[in-house]
Amino acid sequence: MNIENLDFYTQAILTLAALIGLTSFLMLGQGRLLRLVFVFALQGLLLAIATALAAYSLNEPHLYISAVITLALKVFLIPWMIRRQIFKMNIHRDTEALKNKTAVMLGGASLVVFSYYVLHPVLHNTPVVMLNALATSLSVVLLGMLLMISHRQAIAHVVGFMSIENGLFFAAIVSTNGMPMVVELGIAFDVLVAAILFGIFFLHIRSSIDSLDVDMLNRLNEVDK
Amino acid sequence: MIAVYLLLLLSVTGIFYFALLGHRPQVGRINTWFNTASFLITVWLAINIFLNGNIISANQLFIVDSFNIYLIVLTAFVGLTTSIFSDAYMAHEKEIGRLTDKRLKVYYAMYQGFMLAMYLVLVSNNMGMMWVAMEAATLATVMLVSLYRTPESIEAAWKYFILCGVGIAQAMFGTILLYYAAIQIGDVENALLWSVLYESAEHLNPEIMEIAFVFMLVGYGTKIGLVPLHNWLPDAHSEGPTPMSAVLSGLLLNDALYAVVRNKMLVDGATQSHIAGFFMMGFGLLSFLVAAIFLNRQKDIKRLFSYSSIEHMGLMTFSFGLGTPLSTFAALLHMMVHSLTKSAIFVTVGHASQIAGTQRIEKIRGLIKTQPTVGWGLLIGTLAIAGFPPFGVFTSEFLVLLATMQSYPWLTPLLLLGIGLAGAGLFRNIQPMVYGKQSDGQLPVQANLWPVMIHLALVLWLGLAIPTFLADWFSQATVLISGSAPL
Amino acid sequence: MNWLLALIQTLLFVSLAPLLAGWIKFCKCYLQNRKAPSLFQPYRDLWKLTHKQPVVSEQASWLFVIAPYIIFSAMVLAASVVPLIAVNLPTAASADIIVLVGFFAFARFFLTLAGLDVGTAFGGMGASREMTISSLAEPAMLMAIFTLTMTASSTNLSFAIGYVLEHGTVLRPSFIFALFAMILVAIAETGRIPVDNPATHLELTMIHEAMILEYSGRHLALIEWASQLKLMLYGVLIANIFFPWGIAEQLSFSALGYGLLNILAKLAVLALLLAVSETLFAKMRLFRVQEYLSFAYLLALLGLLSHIILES
Amino acid sequence: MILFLAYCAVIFSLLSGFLALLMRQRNTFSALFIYGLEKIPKLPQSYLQIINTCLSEKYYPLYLQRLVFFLLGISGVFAVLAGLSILINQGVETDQLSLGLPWLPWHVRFDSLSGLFYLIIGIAVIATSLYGPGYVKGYDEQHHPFAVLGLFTGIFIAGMLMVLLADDAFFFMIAWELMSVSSYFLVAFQHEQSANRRAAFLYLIMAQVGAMFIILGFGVLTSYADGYSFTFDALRHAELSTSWATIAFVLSLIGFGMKAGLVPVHVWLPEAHPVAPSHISALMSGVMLKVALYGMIRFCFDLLGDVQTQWGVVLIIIGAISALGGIFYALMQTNLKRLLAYSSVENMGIIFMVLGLSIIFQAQGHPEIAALGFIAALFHAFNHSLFKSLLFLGAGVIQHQVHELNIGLMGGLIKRMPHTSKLMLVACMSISSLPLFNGFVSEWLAFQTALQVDVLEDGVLRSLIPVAAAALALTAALAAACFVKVYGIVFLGQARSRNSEKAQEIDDKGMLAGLSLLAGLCFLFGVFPAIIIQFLNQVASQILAQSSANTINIDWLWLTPVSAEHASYAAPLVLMGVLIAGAICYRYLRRDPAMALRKSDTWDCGYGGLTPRMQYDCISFSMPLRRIFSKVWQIEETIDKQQQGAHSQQVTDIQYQLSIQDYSWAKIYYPIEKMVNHLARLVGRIQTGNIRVYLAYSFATLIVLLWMVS
Repeated sequence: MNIENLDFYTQAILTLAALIGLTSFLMLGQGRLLRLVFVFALQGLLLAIATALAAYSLNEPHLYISAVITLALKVFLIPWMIRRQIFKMNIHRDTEALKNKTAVMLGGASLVVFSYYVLHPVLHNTPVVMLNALATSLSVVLLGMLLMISHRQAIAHVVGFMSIENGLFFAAIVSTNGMPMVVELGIAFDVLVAAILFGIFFLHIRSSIDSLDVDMLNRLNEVDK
Repeated sequence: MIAVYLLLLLSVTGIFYFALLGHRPQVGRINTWFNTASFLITVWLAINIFLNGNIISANQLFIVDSFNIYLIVLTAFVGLTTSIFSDAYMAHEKEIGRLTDKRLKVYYAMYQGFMLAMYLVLVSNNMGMMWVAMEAATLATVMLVSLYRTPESIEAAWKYFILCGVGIAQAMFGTILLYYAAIQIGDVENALLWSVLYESAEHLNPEIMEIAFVFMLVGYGTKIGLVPLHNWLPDAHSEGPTPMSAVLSGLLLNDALYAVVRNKMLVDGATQSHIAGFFMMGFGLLSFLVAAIFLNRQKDIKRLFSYSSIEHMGLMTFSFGLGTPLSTFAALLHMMVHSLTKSAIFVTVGHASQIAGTQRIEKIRGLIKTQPTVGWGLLIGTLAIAGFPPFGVFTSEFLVLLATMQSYPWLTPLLLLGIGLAGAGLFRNIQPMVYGKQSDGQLPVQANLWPVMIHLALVLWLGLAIPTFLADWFSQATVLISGSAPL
Repeated sequence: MNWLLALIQTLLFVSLAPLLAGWIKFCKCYLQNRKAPSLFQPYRDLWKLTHKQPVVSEQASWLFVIAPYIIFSAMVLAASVVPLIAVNLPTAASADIIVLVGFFAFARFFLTLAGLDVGTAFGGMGASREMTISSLAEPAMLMAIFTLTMTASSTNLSFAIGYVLEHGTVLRPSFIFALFAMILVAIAETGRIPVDNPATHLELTMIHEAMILEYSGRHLALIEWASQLKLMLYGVLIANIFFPWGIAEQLSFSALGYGLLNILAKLAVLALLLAVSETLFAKMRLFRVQEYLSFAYLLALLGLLSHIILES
Repeated sequence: MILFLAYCAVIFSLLSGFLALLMRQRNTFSALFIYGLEKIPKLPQSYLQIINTCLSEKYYPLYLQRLVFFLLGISGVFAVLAGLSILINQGVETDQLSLGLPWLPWHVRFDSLSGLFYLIIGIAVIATSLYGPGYVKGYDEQHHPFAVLGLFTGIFIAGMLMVLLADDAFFFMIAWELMSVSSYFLVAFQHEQSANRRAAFLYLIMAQVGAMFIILGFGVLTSYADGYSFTFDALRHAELSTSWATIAFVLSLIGFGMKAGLVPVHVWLPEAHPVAPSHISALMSGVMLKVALYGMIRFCFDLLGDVQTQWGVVLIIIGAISALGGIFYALMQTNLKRLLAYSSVENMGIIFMVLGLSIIFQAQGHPEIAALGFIAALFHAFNHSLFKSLLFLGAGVIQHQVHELNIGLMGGLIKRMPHTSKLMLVACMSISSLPLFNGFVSEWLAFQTALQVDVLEDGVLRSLIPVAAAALALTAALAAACFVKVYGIVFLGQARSRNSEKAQEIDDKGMLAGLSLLAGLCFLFGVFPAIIIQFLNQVASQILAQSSANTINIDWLWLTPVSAEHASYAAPLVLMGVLIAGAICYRYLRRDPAMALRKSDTWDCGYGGLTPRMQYDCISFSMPLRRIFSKVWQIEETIDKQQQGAHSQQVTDIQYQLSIQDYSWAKIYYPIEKMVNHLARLVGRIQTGNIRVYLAYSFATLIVLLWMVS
């Protein structure tokens, strides 16, 4: 079945899914921290819209709450905090030269394919939107990990981590119309605390190795020099 | 059920109390009191369970059954004894000025927070909430790992944070898939309730459940410390304060494994196959062997024992994966004896490193001469953890070996190799620390070794005879997990 | 009656031993164109020695003093169990051939200890070499014996001999091997040329003499007598096991007398052969003895295997 | 009732162990005592005196040690009683203790096999407890706390006894490991020298690995037993296929062989035995190895049931290697206790060899001859426990008096330590299997068994067994050489060091009593072997279900395996003969008083100046054998001469160094160690310390798993 004969909600969700996936790619290729954070905020925004949309069309009121939470956390609070950190540490100018960017990009693309390949046999008997949405969110999660693997800036790691959270959240919204409220609140709380902790850690790391390059965090290892 | 609420409430109050008044003198004592209270509550709970059987709270949010009750009591108990130890330990740390009041505040508050998370993981019937609690446990302990603010501790904490965060996120994805599979069979309200899912496990979509289990295994497995996801574990154990290492090894790993097993029960029900078991066996065996080899190259005493933790968690994962009644029984027993023994060992290790003023193995010598109690405690504990009778660890390892011999005889040589390597690795490091001439500059410290003695006594008791109520719980849990009772 | 006979046989054994030694000397001298001492010279020597006052080193301990008596009585006991002129004597049952080897070991044990007791270089040297050679020779001897005992399925000497007797002259390859092995071992064990030279004193090559260098008087007499007994024992073993014909089976006077003559004749021949070989061969270097003995061992092994493979 | 005796033995040994813990508690007791005085004021003055002396600084440790060893002795007595009574009324006692796993209480079974080994342990323990107090007096409490020694000695003995009682795999393993671990602590008792620590480490690791093998052996049986039950009854009825039975046998052989010290897994033995306190090494070498033998017999004959020929062949070959290897290495040792340890390897080798013979005959369907071999093996085990304990205790006395274990530095002790030297002479004669002593009888029986080879059809076996017998003969001869060297160098000749010049006879009666007990038994059972052999018959009839009553007919005088035609041995007659002959010539030659001995200098060939350094010592004594069998050892021999003068003809100084290494180290153990370290280095590489790599790991894991499930 092709996209014409789907209802508007589904079309919109699919579009959003595509956009979210796109944002992940943008982050993956992004060398400048400020832009990275900006794209992350964008992803959060798309997520919030998706949530609100789901809440509206499936009229599940509790999704509004999570939409609001998402908006507050992922679009404003966390990006703002990270920005502050970046400016405080005065690293908003330096860019990270990614090694073999194209390879990473191709890897990301193949990850998307892979997530479809994984989920396809599973979801054959479910509406296609589920498949696409889940596949997208899975690929967002994987892309987030790839982001963390390929970037050396601690900030980038945080952003990757958060985008993984986004992926999860999106999956929860589209596939299951959100988790039970208690769980959602719990997740939101965890994310918040995590963000705060990251803030603290930047300072510590900065003070200990006076840089945020995680490759320099390699005192503890098991390799014989 | 009130007991459960009381337990959680107590820990919450603990958090706030210490967050505000954590700098007071005697704070360690107070922490001990808090834990004593929770321990008593859990005992009360246990008696309830023993008399009236399993309970599920009215809102179905909490469950206490024969599987988790003994873990709850164990958690409370280890929390208690460790708090006794940490009182003495932290006092000494404060003396030598490694810690300030502010950090002590954090320490004690987070201690309670960690206990809260542990209890929550154990009692929660809602898989989502279990996940939340697990994440909370990570967040609580991260601050403790970086308590000393040394570059190493920061680095360790960061790795711990990132790796476990990512891992736990994957577990979340698994949970979402589980939820998804659950709502396929209707009943959206209780779709995440373990008790409900366990009843209707066979209706769940097997493919989805398999993928979900993969995510959960990788996610929670990171916390269990399965190779190759284990890398955070030695760092976190070795750089944090020793009481932290004790509870990490003794409790956190157990609870992560507990979560995996809970999910495995659902997956097995859904797939009616042994695939989850195979995954667990593979990971378990790999972790067991690799950790056993790592034991042979350690220079830091706390790293040493954190690798031994990985090894034992691997063994447990393996024998849960085997899935026969015998092996399941063994694994349940091993969870208990391992956390008792390991936390006891970390207590002695903490004192040992304070005696020598360092954690480097080659700097610590002749403990028996400097402070016989610590030396013997360390030696006996190591014997116990290396699986020598009459300590309980031997019992479970014995059962695991026999169970393996019954189901997969060709795997036994690997187990044999692992146990031999592990024993060699432990003793080639421990023996010179305990025996021989003491290295200069080693001074006896004011140590409280009651926890060690109690723990080892318990482990000894479990090795010689398993008390009836415990045996009942174990066999009920075995029935729950593997379908039939051991023999 | 039987016990009395056994006693007589033993006494005969003990009394004839010096005569055999004398006879060997006699033959050797004859073969080497020397004027021979009388056949009874060994008796004279023993007599003289027993009437001399023994001198004992201050370093010596009680063990040094009692060793000769133990050695001698062990040999006498060995003599009592080996059928000389008659089989089926009661003493033979009290100890079989393995015990006989045990007796030799017993004597050797004390001889070597006595050699070590005084703490001279010579004593230690002799003891060390004696134990070395014997530890090589003993297994070879046992192997040779096993060949016999497995054929007769008995380690009891008189039964074994009886078995050989009643089966008449059967040409057994195993016995031929065993015989040669036995002879080689006997030469080594009794310290004859080419392994050791009984005629020497104070040479760096000597073995037996080195151990008893400190002995004098009656002690020396006992030890000499014991070694003569040992020589005769080996001779009788070889003679009666491999050529048992003529030994008395029923205890009539004629039979016994006949047996006595027989054994004397056999021993005389064996001694002659020994004398010839001692005249022909020269003494070997110590570290060539191993080759000699391993050859004996090989022969014994061949005998055993040929018994197992060819004769069953 | 009999079980009660057996339990008493265990309990008393444990008691003595825990009593030893009170070594440091003197003050507590005196405090208690004072408190008690207030409570009961009117106590007779005499009691007060007694208690005061007991609690005084000086006497408390002494009395406590005495008491501890006394309890140990009691336990030994109980063990002997239990063993004898079960052997006499040849029943089987079973019981269950409510310990262990919930569905499996500890099963206890006490039959004549256990009884025999109870007897062995009991005798050794009694001797030790007589010997102990005098020996431990030397340790100072600060560095070598008696509490540790006593505690672990008690547990060690209790563990061994429990192994004999165990009737299910779980209880057996617990007891077994208890034995190993406690003896580990005893080996590590004097842990100042790094050599001792190394020995202890080696011992512990090998013990653990061995135990694992044994567990696997049981595992094979359980997986065939009905209901996965670990009780020996269930294991007995397990129906195994031939191949699995063989696997089980091999596993158990490795496991028990490691404890019994068979080559090449013997290496812990010569390291551990020398460093333990002497009475402990006596127990370890004299008794613990026998417990390993017990395990082997129990597993192989009792649990596995129908034995197979090739097992016997394996046992014979391994036994022969161990026997020869053991004695060859023993010959080259200079440390007395090391030498004894290696000779233990040799004796265990002999025992396993004979056991192999018995297996072969059993499998080939000649149960009576099998019983004969079985009896020979058990009897040799019994004898070995006697004379090896005696030798180790004697070595302890020597170490105690000479402060030296290097044979090369001793000499002439026969004059300074008359009693010890006599007792050790008995031991040396027994172990070099001379007639009239117990070692000879068992080897004689072994030979008799081997000579039954004619009943077999298989040509290979028929040719293998005699060769094995020849190996046995060689072993015996070399053993004689070895112990001539020991006795001759240690006790005879002149002192080779100042220590041995100053050595005195031990003054402690108890130590001598311990030695004399064992020596007496060695002689007794050498002359009247029938006493033990009839017990062994019971064991054979219970284990092999085949009494050899008509194979060996037993009366006090004659020992006739198979038939009187075949062979017979009457030790009492031999004894009489020796006595008569000796007495006659002694009497006859000594009659003339004018012929009394004359003391004079040793004859020095007229050169003068004999010095002790001119004697043969242990290295030179074994030189010819070293030359002949030079391939057996890893010998490094260096002679460097300092020469000077014209054409550097004149040798001023000679340095001689000799080091003899065990091949199995170079060939097996060092490579293993190297491999482990290398492996660890390789595996260490996966932990690079870079977090992105770690993330990549978990990423890859996830991908792979997902790919696997879909």
